[in-house]
Amino acid sequence: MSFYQELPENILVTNIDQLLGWGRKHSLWYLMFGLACCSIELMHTGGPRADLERFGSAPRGTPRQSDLIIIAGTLTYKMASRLKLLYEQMAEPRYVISMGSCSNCGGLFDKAYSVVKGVDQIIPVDVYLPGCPPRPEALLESLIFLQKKIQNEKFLRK
Amino acid sequence: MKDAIFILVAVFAVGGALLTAASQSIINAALGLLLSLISIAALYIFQSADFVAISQILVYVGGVMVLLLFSIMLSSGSTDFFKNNPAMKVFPALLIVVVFAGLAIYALFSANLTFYPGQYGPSTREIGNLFLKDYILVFELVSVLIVVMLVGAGVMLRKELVRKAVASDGDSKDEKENKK
Amino acid sequence: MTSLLSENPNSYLIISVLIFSAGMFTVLTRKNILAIIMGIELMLNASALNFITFSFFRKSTLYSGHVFAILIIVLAAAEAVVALAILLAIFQQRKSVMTDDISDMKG
Amino acid sequence: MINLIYMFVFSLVYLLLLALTAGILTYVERRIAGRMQSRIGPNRVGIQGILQFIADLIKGVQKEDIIPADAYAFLFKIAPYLVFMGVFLTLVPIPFGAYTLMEDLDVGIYYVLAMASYVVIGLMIGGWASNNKWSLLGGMRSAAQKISYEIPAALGVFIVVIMSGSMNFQKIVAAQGASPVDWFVFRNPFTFIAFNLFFIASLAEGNRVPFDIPEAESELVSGYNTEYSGMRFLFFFLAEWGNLVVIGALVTCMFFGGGSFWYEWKISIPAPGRDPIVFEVLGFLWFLFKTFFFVFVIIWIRWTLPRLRIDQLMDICWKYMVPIGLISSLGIVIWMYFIPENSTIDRIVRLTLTSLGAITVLYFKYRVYKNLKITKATIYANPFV
Repeated sequence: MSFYQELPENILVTNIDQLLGWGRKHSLWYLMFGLACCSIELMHTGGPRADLERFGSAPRGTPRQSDLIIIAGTLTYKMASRLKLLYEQMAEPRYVISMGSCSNCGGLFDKAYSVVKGVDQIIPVDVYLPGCPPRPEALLESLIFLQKKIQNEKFLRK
Repeated sequence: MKDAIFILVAVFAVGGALLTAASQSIINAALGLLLSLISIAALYIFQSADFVAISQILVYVGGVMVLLLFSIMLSSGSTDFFKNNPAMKVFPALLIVVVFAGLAIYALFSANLTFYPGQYGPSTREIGNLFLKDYILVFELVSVLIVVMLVGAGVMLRKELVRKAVASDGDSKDEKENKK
Repeated sequence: MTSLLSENPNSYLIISVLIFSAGMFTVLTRKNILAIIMGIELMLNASALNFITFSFFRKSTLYSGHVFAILIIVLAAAEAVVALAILLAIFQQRKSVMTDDISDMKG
Repeated sequence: MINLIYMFVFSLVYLLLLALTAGILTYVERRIAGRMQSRIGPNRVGIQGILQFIADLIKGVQKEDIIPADAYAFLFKIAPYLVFMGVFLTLVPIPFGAYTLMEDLDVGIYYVLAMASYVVIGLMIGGWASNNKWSLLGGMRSAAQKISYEIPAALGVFIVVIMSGSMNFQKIVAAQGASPVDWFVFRNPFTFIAFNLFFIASLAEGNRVPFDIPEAESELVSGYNTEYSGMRFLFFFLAEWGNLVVIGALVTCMFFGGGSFWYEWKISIPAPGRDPIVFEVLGFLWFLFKTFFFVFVIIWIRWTLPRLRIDQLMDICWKYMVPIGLISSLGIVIWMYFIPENSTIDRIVRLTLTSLGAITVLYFKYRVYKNLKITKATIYANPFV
């Protein structure tokens, strides 16, 4: 607790931090977690028009190997426990993009008894992406935002 | 240098065998066997038997060990794996084994065999010649054996046979219950 | 005879005796069929090691030992295949791999 | 002692080169996959994304190393290293040039088969130790598949060994020549069958599509490596792509003349008076070219074919490939007995097969251009769009 706090921001630590951040941000493998109509847009984002793999993101089937979970769609209370389980199974460092109005705040189904009013009630969210559903370009934009955020993270001096 | 490697390999070979003998969990025993088999292959290489060593790895490690692991994984329903044999407790078995080993080593040192320093060289061609000239009958018998083995294993795991056996077993149980 | 351990036949023979004893102990004390098969494999290996050693250090039997070692390997593989097939058939039926539970012949 | 240090350094160099090649291959595969799906593929890191694998590596090192609570920790930890070690050990006898090889084993090709079957143990242990049913299923499927396909691969190897009269890679390469007429693929019909058997079987042994049943994402989560994260997963990853290089190199050695560069120059017998280094380098490059051509073919197959079901996979192996292999290994013996090398029939058969191969390639090119003309698609000659 004390050592890293007392450590000044010297050039070595900063540079290594930048290198590590560079590695993390360019290799965001995402967990496929499509819940509703947003997941169609998520699939499109992986397709030819807006190629998500240009940024080094590849889809993975298992939470252990993925760094990013894109919650695409309406999260119901029944699914919430699964989401939490999957998020807890992911290895650190892990990031979350909440895609679409439904996962941001409940959206269209705000008044429904079965819908979680925002994914951030369950797991921490890094980037909120508005839209119903957001276009693939918007998802790319949010990925770039996330990359900027990761680059500015101070991983070694947490 | 050669000796150091030899001692390491020998320790692995004997240690793996002892692990198999002493371990209380089936997977550890299998691992000990694996270690022992690989080390024995290395001991073959020390004695210039490269073909036999590779055969050992190919057949034992790639075949027999995989089958063993398969069986372990498929039959992992039964948990109490290493119950000891009630007819033979550890101490009498140990006694028998120690007496056997002592006799064997005594025989080894009292036999007064004459040994020559070994010659190193490729062995594949000579083994092939022996198999196709002096030991041709054995070779053919082994091939017959392998065919018998294939057929036997196939018959043994035929689905209808197993299902029939299970079904009859279930019937007998029902009958017993009815009798009660 | 050189002083090197790795060029002394007795060291190989002693290793073989030790491995054989371990295998024999396994076969004697265990109740599990899988463990018994493992013990048999160890014993077969020890004898194959003996064959190789005698073939390497005694000129009169050059390479015949290799042939026998290969035969042992093939026989062991065949034996293991059939034994494990029997074991799996028994396990599917009885849900047990202990020798006690399969002592009766009723199928 | 000096010898030992030399061996250690040499194998370290090999290890680093294998890891580097495997890493670059992951990038290459992603780019090719992108082009085949009319996408682009990773192109943000470095020039055209060439540093992608370094980014993946850095990320993988940082990831938390999860060992599941119910896993068998020791086995879970060592399994990836066992697999990677097995793949690395297969490189030992492969001659990349007349002198560029680790050890000229007398039982070279037999050794490679043994090491390939040794990898199975690592996969099974990894799948079992994860204490996850998908991992266990993946590991078991992988073991069943690899052991089954070992037999057709061994039959293909058997035919080559009969043809060349040795299991030593150098002698196998020397038994062929530099020109396509001398290659074992086009030598006679049975060796051609052997090539197909070996290539298909090694695809299955490398867990590549259409045989990637152990890792089938839509059935099992990710197969035997489901529970692995971070560095340990990277080892599985590297082993898989390292295996690609091994398959390419084996096919090149056994069927496509290895690094024989010039017609008269046979790889293990450099003619006196010639500069060996120039020929060594040229042979090495020629070998690498052939190897990476086959790596490309494997990637190409992966992104164009669908996956088989497990029963179809076993059917292909036991009902078709093993009988064909057995028949052709009998046939090669009869062929070699009745038709001596360099007899008239032998030459005619060789030339016919070689020209058939050439015609196939030309026909393929013709079809591609014809289809391109029909669809009026724009041709991008530059791969880096």
